[in-house]
Amino acid sequence: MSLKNKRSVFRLAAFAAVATLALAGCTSTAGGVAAGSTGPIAKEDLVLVASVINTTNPYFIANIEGAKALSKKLDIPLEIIDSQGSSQTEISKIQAILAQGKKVVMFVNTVASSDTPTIVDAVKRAGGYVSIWWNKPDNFEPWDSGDNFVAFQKHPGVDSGRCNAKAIGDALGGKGNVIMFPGVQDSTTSQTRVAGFEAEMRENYPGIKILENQPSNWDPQLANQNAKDLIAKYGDEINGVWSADDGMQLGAIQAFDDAGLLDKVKFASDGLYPDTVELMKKGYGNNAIVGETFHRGYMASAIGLYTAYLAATGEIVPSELPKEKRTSFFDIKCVTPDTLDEYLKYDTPTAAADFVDKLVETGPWDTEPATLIGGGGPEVLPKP
Amino acid sequence: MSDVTTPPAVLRLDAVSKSFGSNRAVRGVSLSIQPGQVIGLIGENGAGKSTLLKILSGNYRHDEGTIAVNGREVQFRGPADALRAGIGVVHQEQSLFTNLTIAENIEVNTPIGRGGVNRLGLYNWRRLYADAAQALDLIGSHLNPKTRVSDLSFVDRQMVEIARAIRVSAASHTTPLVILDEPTAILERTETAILEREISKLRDIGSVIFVSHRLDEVMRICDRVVVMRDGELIADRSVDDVTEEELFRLMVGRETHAAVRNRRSIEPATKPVISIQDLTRAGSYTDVSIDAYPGRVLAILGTSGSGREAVARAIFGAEGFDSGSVSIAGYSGRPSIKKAVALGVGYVPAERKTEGMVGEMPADQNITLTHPGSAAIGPFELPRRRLSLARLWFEKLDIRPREPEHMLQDFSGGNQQKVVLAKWLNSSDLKALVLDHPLRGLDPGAAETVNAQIRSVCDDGTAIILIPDTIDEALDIADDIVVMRDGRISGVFDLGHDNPATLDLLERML
Amino acid sequence: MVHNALSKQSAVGIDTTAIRIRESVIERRARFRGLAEPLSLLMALAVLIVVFSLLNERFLTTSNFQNVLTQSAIPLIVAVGATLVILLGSIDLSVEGVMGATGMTWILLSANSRGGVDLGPWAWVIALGVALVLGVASGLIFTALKVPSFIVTLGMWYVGLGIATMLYGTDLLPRLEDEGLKGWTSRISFGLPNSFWVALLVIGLGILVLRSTRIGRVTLAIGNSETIVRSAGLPAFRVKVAVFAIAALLSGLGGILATVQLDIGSPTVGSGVLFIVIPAVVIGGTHLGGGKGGILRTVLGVFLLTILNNGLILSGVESSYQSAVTGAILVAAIVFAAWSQRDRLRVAK
Amino acid sequence: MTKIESETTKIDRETTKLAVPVRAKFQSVKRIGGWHAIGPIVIFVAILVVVAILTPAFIGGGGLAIIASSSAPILLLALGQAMVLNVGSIDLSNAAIGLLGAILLALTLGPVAGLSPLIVLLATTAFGAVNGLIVAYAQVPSFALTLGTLGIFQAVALVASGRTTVYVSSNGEGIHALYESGIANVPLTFWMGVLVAVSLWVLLRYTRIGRGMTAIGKNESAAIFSAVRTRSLKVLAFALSGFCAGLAGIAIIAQAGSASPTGLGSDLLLPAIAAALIGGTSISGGVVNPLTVIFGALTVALVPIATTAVGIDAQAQSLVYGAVIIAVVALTMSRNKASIVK
Repeated sequence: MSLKNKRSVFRLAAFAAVATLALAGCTSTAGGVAAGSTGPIAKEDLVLVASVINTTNPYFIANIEGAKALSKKLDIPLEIIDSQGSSQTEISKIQAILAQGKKVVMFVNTVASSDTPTIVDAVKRAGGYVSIWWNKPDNFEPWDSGDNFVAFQKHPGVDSGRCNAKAIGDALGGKGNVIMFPGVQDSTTSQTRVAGFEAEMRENYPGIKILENQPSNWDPQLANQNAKDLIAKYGDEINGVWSADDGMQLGAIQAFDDAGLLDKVKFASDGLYPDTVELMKKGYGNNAIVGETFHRGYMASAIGLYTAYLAATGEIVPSELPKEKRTSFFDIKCVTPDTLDEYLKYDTPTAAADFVDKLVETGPWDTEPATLIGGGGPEVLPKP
Repeated sequence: MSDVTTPPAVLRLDAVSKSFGSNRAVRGVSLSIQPGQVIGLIGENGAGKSTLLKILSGNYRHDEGTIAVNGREVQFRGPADALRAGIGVVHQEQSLFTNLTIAENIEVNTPIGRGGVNRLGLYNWRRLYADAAQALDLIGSHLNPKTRVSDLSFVDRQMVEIARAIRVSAASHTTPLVILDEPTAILERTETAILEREISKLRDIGSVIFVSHRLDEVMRICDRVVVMRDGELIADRSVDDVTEEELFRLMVGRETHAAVRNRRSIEPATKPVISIQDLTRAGSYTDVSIDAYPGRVLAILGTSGSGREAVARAIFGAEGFDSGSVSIAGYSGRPSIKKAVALGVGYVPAERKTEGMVGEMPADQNITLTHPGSAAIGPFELPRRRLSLARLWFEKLDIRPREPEHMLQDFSGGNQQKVVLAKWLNSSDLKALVLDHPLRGLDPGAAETVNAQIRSVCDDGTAIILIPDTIDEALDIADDIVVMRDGRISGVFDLGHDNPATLDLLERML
Repeated sequence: MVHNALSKQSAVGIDTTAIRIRESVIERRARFRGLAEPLSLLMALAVLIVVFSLLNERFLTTSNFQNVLTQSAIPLIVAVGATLVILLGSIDLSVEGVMGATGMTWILLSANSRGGVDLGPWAWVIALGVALVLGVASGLIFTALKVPSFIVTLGMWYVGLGIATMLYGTDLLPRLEDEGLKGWTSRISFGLPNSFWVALLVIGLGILVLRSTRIGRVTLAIGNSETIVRSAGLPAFRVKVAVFAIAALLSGLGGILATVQLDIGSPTVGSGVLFIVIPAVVIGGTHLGGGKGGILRTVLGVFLLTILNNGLILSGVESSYQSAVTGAILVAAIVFAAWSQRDRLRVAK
Repeated sequence: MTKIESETTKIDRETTKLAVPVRAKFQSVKRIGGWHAIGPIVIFVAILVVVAILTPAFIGGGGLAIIASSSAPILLLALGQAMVLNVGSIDLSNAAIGLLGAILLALTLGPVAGLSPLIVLLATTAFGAVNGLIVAYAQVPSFALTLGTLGIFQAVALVASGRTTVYVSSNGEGIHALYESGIANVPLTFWMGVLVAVSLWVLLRYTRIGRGMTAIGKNESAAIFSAVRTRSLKVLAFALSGFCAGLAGIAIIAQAGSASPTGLGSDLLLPAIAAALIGGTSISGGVVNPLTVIFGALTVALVPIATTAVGIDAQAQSLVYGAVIIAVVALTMSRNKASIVK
């Protein structure tokens, strides 16, 4: 076979493959404007989908737990999507599930705010129903996108930050120096928590000085290193440490523990991970952890999925709901070492199933401890 | 050398054969080498020499026949086996690790447990250096074993290679057989002379197989000469019973050309194409002035320290200089390769494989790489026309096989060099061609055809600046000879009028 | 006859003293040339230290010194392996994956908050065994299947992360229970943090391997020319696999230490290490093409980057700019190193 | 030309027996070349067939269009990367440049509307060219250099975005249409990549520029001595990488309507390199086919989707992804026994 023939064979093959690819694209375009789908769907046709950022963070593990519990309760199959921290992976995996023609009831913990429009669009086109948690663009509201984008839900970050600030402020008696470990800088979740923390300190604890903040990308290892550097920089000037989530706090605590400063420093953070519960129960480091905000991943996923499920089965019509039930803020609880015991019941092996039982009884907006407390628009940040 | 006592042969081959598919590269070669003998192995490229050497060095396994070393039959499973048997090969392409010291290069092949490696598997550096120094001493070299090879000149690197080959055999307590695969191909005359002296010392320690294209060297150095052709060993002669001409005939299977110079001398044109004035580069050459005229071959002779290669590169714009000027066709601005090529200069570098050609590119694309000629319209190439253009060049320069669409690296050395020439000849306006060792590594047959091409290019009115391998090469083809010594011009000859003797030229080189 | 004349010439003997003198000059020059790069690195380090200590007096304190050493320990350990791989002319991108898999294996087999088995020292053996398997796999695929190391180790990165993720499952965060090990890495013994002592040991062994063992010397030889290594009958295959195995073992050790340091198991325990280690090796002056460089230079590179990071935080540079400063220093370092060697014929890839 | 025809030279015949082994060698080279060209396509189709058998609904439901649309930014980055790999260098900063481009586009689309994509492409091309200029004129290894500029571009993106997600405030419709509308159900962003691939293919195969680039990748010294403008061409290769990165940025904005330093497109560096290599690009330079890179990108996009579609456990997907990447490159790359792989 001459070289020339070889080449033309290859060219032909390449062309044919591209052409096949082009023609094989079927009815639902990946790009075209979606019609959207309304009208109830029979329960048997549904599939639950929970999309999480990774499968190793305790919060996301709880997300999966809640989805499983609801799947069992409603007797609807469940698929889990692991975004592996990547927007692209998240979107394409969601699309892959949608492409199989199933009617989805979906809960998505978005990797980045900007993923929301794309995901909503894809779900809409496939006639599914989706609730988005935590991250979405401020100007992209469910009521502008039709019924398939059932709801955007979150726990308010400002409240979380304020709650932590109060805990540290009180523990320090209104005086002292604090360092902060925000998450990824461009995350709205981190930004709102930071804003709440700073506002509370500014407004109610003028004696407390924020020395510095070192964004630590939700990474315990990075928080650990940054904490070490800040200890070197400020030494025993540091009285309080705030982290935007418990993962980073675990890294920070370890750094202070290593430096032998744990007894003198107070910590507060968001999430009340099971490990944090243990540390608080033990009173680790002279009761180092003085405040936590409580919420559980299984509640988030169950609420999100159940809201979407109700819309899919026609039990609620999203467009008829008030705005705060479309963009919704759910309560978080402030936990101190004194009130910790009240929350232990939410970590028992049957806690997720118990919550789902109650959820199905009382509906998505009224289930303790995560009740609807506001919403109807973007979270308002305190004025600096 | 008489075989009165008949000690066991260092190496004995019996009907050794090796085939690649249907191609029988080595056919029934039988050969015996006695201790203290220096055997010359000659043959054209493709005659089977390299295959035979690779069998001896353990890189290939032979299909038939037996190999016996020091009377014991051996089967080499890899290069390490051959080394252990005392066969050390000094490769054509240098095979030293330039980032390591001399000592390590010498000791690198010694079996673990000896050669300065202690029981923990750790190197004993002091012993390593001492052993290496001893090996160097055996061949009369006084290099510091701690020196890195990258800092050595070529001839010293050859020394290190020879020392390594000897060291290996010494470590395995065998009589060493050192195979020198064209060690002089890239050496200058002086260096060759040093090397020759060292080789003769090797007689006292072991035996040598000396592979070379230079028949005069073979005659000088060796006791016996064996000739290979078409994979067969066709002659085994004592140097006393054979002449250079006879060897050449045996090798190529035809008569040699008369060594008589048969050039018509063209009178220099009024204007030189290339004129360099008082060119100086610190540490390399000083006040060099040379004029090259169209239709004439100007050869620059010199040893490796003469700076002639650097001058050639300066003309092509590949190296800078400190003062003086290079004027090409009247232009003498800032020199660069781009400018030189635009002005009609071509350059055939000495390192063909690494600098002269893109081996993994088809030959036709190599030919049109610099001057696409009719194979391109503006920036666009026309593959079909490129191919037909290349075919014309293949025809004209007799490049084989006539398949320019194939990778250049798959052609033989001579054919590659012709493709490199064609690359420059494809210019519509080639004014001068700088040839840096154009015949290096070519067998006599290939060298002759390349030489013929150079002559014909010159006759077309191109100025040629030639850095030849040998004085003979210069005398054979040049119209003008410039001799350089230690960076300065030490002699200028116009062969139309002068008739310098070889010794005359040599004196000015050294 | 030409050759008669020549043989007379050579019979007389050619004076080689000129060559010998040239050699000795070259030799002397070469001896000092080797020092130029480390010297400039040391100077850069000195400048950084002076500048940072002027910006913040806390920079030059014992506690910060120990802090920097603790933080440099894990990158140092991993960088020793990375240097060996780069000296081969290859690259190992899998460090973070191997760290994750090894760290996770180790903590799940040690006393941890999830309960389960506590194998004590065997946890170390098995965890490092996992690293070894990953390294040997990389090495074998690279060497036997001739897949470029870049892609093999890129894939192995994901494989390691995958193993860690699967081991982790959906259970609780595994937390170290052994009180003796908790905080062990940053505890001070004889004035230096424990993890740094481990790093010193690894560096010492690394230098010994590179300088005085067959693996080390053949590694350098392969980096110089693999063709010659093969034709010389040296064990290129085994050495390449061994180097990848050593690199993975060291990454694994780094993973375990990082897990001890953090006190909790996480598949991403190694995150960010690769982007300290590779720049550190390069800044140290080890050539990415292989054959040239060394472990001590890499150590300087790691120190440079760790001190830089620490100093930037201490002098209050906003964290957004930190990656830019690190990047700019890397660019400056390589441009500085390459500037004097510029030549119109030089090839840099 | 006239020279060739004008004269005949008598040349001694060189031995013709050489032709035999040479010819044998040619044959094997040809075979490898064939698989080299077809391999990436075969692998992609093979994985697709497996997925189709296991989950027919996925392919029927427009799965291919999804793969194509999610491969678009990877494809664009991979094409740029392939051009740089072709000259024997590597560009670790191109994904960061792409993301910076997306952020710049999101910032400027409101104020300057239609001019914005032009400005962004100009800027990203310039960023790439700066990489190229330093590589070519300071003669530093591109791996190290672009590792450094990667950090710089990341920081610039973080600062330019104000450390937050930047949304396109207005005039985003035109860009969004690239994702919204498509040919054969596949968004224009992918076809943009195909168009670029074809253009680069033409550049490499039919122009002197492309020939020169390939010569640099195969033997830079020889290219220098053949008066190939090695420096300019290297700068051009890096500039093309920047340009492609800019297009990838546009594709990101088209899909998401916004950009952020850690959002969509922030983790495309390694997938894009993998795509280029799976597409048959040699990491040591001189071997590239932009058309097969299309299939490299499709494969890289397909693997995570396929693992989800066929229902592999979420926690095992990373492992499968890694193993498949290695296996695919091992299957597609051309190699011969004597070659040295780094």
